[in-house]
Amino acid sequence: MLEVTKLACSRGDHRLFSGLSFRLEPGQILQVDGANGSGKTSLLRALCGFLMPDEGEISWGGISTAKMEEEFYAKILYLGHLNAIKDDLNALENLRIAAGISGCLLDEQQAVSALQRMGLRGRERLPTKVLSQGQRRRVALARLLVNQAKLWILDEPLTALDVGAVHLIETLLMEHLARQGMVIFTTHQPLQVPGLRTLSLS
Amino acid sequence: MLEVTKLACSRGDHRLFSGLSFRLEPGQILQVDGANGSGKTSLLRALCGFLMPDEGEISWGGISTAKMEEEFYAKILYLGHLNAIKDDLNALENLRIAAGISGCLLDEQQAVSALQRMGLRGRERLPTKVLSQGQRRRVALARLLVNQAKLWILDEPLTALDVGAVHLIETLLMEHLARQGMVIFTTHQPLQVPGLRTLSLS
Amino acid sequence: MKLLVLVIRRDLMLAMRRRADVLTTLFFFVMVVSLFPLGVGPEMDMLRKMAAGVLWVAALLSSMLSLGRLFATDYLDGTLEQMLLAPQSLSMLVLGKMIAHWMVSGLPLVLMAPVLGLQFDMSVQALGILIVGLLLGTPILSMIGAIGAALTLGLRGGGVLLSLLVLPLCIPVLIFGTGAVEAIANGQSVASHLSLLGAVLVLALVFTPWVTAQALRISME
Amino acid sequence: MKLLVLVIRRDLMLAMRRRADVLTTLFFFVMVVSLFPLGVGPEMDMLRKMAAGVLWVAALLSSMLSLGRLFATDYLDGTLEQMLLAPQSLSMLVLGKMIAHWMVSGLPLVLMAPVLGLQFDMSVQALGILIVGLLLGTPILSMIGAIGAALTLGLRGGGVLLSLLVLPLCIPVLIFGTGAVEAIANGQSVASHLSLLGAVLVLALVFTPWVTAQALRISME
Amino acid sequence: MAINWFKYAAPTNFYGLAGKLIPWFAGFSLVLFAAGMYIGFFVAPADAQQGEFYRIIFIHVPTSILSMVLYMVMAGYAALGLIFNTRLSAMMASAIAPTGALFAFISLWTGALWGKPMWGAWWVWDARLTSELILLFLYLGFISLHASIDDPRRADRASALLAIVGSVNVPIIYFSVKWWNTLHQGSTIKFSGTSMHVAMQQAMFTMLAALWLYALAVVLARVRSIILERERHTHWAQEVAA
Ligand code: HEM
Ligand SMILES: Nc1ncnc2c1ncn2[C@@H]1O[C@H](COP(=O)(O)OP(=O)(O)OP(=O)(O)O)[C@@H](O)[C@H]1O
Ligand SMILES: Nc1ncnc2c1ncn2[C@@H]1O[C@H](COP(=O)(O)OP(=O)(O)OP(=O)(O)O)[C@@H](O)[C@H]1O
Ligand SMILES: [Mg+2]
Ligand SMILES: [Mg+2]
Repeated sequence: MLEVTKLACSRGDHRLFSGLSFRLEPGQILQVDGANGSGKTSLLRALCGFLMPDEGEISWGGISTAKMEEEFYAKILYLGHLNAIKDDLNALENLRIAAGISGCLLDEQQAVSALQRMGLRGRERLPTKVLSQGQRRRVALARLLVNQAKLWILDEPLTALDVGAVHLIETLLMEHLARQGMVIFTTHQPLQVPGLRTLSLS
Repeated sequence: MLEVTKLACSRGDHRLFSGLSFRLEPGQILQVDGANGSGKTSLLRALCGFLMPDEGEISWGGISTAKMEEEFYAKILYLGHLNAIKDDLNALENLRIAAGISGCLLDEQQAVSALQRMGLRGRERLPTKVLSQGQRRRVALARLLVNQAKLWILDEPLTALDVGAVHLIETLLMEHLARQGMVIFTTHQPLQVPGLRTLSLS
Repeated sequence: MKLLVLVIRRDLMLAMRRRADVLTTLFFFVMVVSLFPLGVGPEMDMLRKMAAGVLWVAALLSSMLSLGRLFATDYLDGTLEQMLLAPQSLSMLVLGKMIAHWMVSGLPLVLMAPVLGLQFDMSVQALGILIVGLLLGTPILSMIGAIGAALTLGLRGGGVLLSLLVLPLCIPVLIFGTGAVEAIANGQSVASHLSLLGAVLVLALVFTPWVTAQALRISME
Repeated sequence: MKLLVLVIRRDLMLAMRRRADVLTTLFFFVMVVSLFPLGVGPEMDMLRKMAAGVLWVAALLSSMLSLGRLFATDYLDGTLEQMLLAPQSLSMLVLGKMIAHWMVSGLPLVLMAPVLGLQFDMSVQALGILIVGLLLGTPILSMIGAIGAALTLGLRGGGVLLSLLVLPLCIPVLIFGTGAVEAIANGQSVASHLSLLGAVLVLALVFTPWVTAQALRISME
Repeated sequence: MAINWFKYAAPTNFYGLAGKLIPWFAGFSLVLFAAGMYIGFFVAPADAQQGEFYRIIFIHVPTSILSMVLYMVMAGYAALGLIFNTRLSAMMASAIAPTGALFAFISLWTGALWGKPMWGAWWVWDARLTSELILLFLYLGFISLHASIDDPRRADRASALLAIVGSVNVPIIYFSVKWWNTLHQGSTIKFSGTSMHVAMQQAMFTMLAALWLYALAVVLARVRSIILERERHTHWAQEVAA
């Protein structure tokens, strides 16, 4: 489905990677590996179209993603370094709005149960600015539970999470893969998911 | 030296912890442990005086830290969730200014060698906004190398760092302890430092 | 369409959470208008003549002031990335944000203007035209301003740069708006001024959301 | 003292990193001043009368606008936490930030004012007094504004506090400043106005850094 | 004469072409400038009403006209760059901006100098004057936006969008200002061009041509340095620099 051929990206004068090629089929999961500054985030952002690659092609089902635009966006879920939550809204409102923007309207019950599964019981109606760093990340991750996207693009999803939450994320990834979803992600912490492939950016 | 007695903190209506007591002597290191939202950050911020505890006493060498003010600040180095670096300045300028504010003026050579030890060789003169997440954290952590503070208060110092950098931080902590320094920190990743004590916030 | 409503509701909700910001814009407007008599002196004749101009300039400045926040907060916390990845039309989403911005920062000014106009001893007729002009003009300010806000995203000193980019573009609105009040004071017809304002409003409604969406994509790179 | 120099150098460096930043504050000032004739009409007589008022209000507005950045960016990226933990006097540090702010946003306005005054056909004498007044007054605006900027940090309702506190406090400055120009135009002595401005400046220098430091500590909690 | 335009759309090729053209433009510009000055000061008679002061139009009018023309050219290049993603057009746009701003500034400056003896005031809020001032602001906005963005690609595209929006607005601004002004003040002295002496016209057109060529030369020179800066990591740029 997702196919990357001979991709090359640079930032400033600095060539991050070149000649990068890989394929991702339904049910597959790929970890992008590399030291700090090796270009993992840049790769994921190039996949989303935020960053124009110097060379190479990114295609989805044979069609270039740059041409698909909105059609491609409907297929992906991107979670970056930033949580994309509003400090002044509570977890519930944040989740419902985020879902709405990515095209699926939630009722309150669905949102509450997603948040509770993420371990935020009793914190659903606090403004997110008072939440702890890990709780904020959990609110952002709750989007994984309410989304129909086929391809998850996750940039260090485990940041600030405690051990329990890391296990939960592992479970979520496995469920998604079992539904024939695809995942491409980065992390500096070990993650136990069967069938994990890694792509090293030296 | 640092002595905490019967400390209680609450945020909103929520009691985070109470009756917390511990001592930290020169050469000792303490990891504050607990799930997301258990109050680790709040405890560290209370130590710095950013947060007024409900009850209890924090003292340094027998004197209440609330009364010492600037005198106490000269003894500590705090590194929070935020990196405290300026996007528009480069790593070198950021480090020199941060050091200057905390009271020790650096010449360029010292700053460069600290940054290089943090693995930022060749990145010293890029505006930090173009650096990767991990590189930005490294710039913030470079302050550990150029500071005379006795007590390090580190909130999740390992965020976004790759494996190499985690080892480096372990080394730095051990060196600091060998100099009779003290460390109190939080993390969700395992850290190998001999003599590590943990304090659990259930 | 659902997206439009969602975005408007979201931005209004955020504004209500931070009622302080809304009040500040309004307060700024009131202060600027009230500072003038202090700076210029209390001669009623002169004040009456400058009333429309002062009110319009104050409206322009205070909507400029709140424009900085239009995309900047969404940009900083990563929400904007998610919006750019929305599987619906980005122009629609941008239009929603423009409408919400106007409801929060333009509409209150329009409602406040009559009270301030009285301070300057404006006639009821002139006040009426002023309000109609503001009603047509302030949405244009929000929409043109949005382009500037999108172009200056993430730039240091963005706020001031934003004003530099947007103010020259907004000058026709200012001139038509004050022109209408002037015309009524001189007993001329106001229709032409107001219909020009209306035309500019329609043009802006059609083009600015798309232009702003492009600007956002450019800024995000 | 070293800290003072360090902080001033740091803030100037940050401002200089984008040459456009300083220039845009200035352009904003120019734009505001130029907008008024557009709103009010081109009659020279009226323009000459309002010149000093317009210039002062514009200076007030543009230094207000740039005040937003004074502490907010440091707050958001965590630098302010580190500053509060500095083992030196926080007032000194705050004073450094005020001075840098004035050098970046106040001083250029003062230098630009004569050119704009000419647009309004002001006399050379009046211009001279205007400049002296601005030279004494703009630092006060930066210093009083800093208190407001510190209070708005993170505090709920801070935005309103800023306007409520700062603008009224700045009004005396405005009145003394324009009063001096008025006095010279009417052939009266300007000494009393200017010496009052000078007295306010000294008072502000002594008290505002300390007050701002306290406000910062309150906001940080 | 068949020129392969696409060949010159590549910055590297254009660099060479521009290098060859600049001396010609600069040379002709100098010659015409000298000629224009000569006609303007020694051939053209003093004006009946305005005496010697009027000679400032030989600078004032060409710069005023060029400042407006250059804005449209700049916006045109910006649009080309945005639509076809050609790097050279964006570079041309950003090379034109400073010259345009300079001309707008000179127009204002000479106009103000002239206004003092003519109208008794440095500045009058007249339609042409005001829209020229706003034009200067538009140029400055373009330049500052470009300067504020580090990434050259984003800078090009963002400022191109601004230039296009501005060019749509320029006519609106011009007419709105004109209208605003004529509604309550028509007393501004107008200097009609119809009765102009032939030598005056010759001087003015010669100066116009001279300044055109000057603008071309300067813009091309600026484009060359922009190309070098953007391509500083390529082999050929380093060879050229060495
Ligand atoms: C700061 C002051 C001034 C500015 C900004 C200014 C601006 C301009 C502009 C933009 C044009 C070209 C517009 C067009 O061709 O319609 C122009 C042309 C011209 N200006 Fe000025 N001007 C100023 C002062 C003056 C003064 C004081 C005079 C003489 C009394 C004057 C006489 C002319 C003439 C004769 C032209 C030739 C073009 C024509 O006849 O339409 N200008 N000026
Ligand atoms: N203008 C520039 N000039 C030179 N290098 C740049 C420029 N902009 C970005 N870079 C470099 O590009 C790289 C970007 O890396 P990216 O953010 O993709 O890394 P990452 O693999 O996600 O790292 P991390 O693990 O730290 O998140 C960094 O090494 C950064 O220093
Ligand atoms: N106003 C409030 N009302 C109720 N609870 C609050 C309020 N403000 C903060 N809290 C709670 O206080 C706790 C603050 O936790 P803190 O940030 O200290 O956690 P932490 O241990 O650092 O967590 P993490 O590992 O996620 O960083 C959170 O559980 C948060 O939900
Ligand atoms: Mg990264
Ligand atoms: Mg924490």
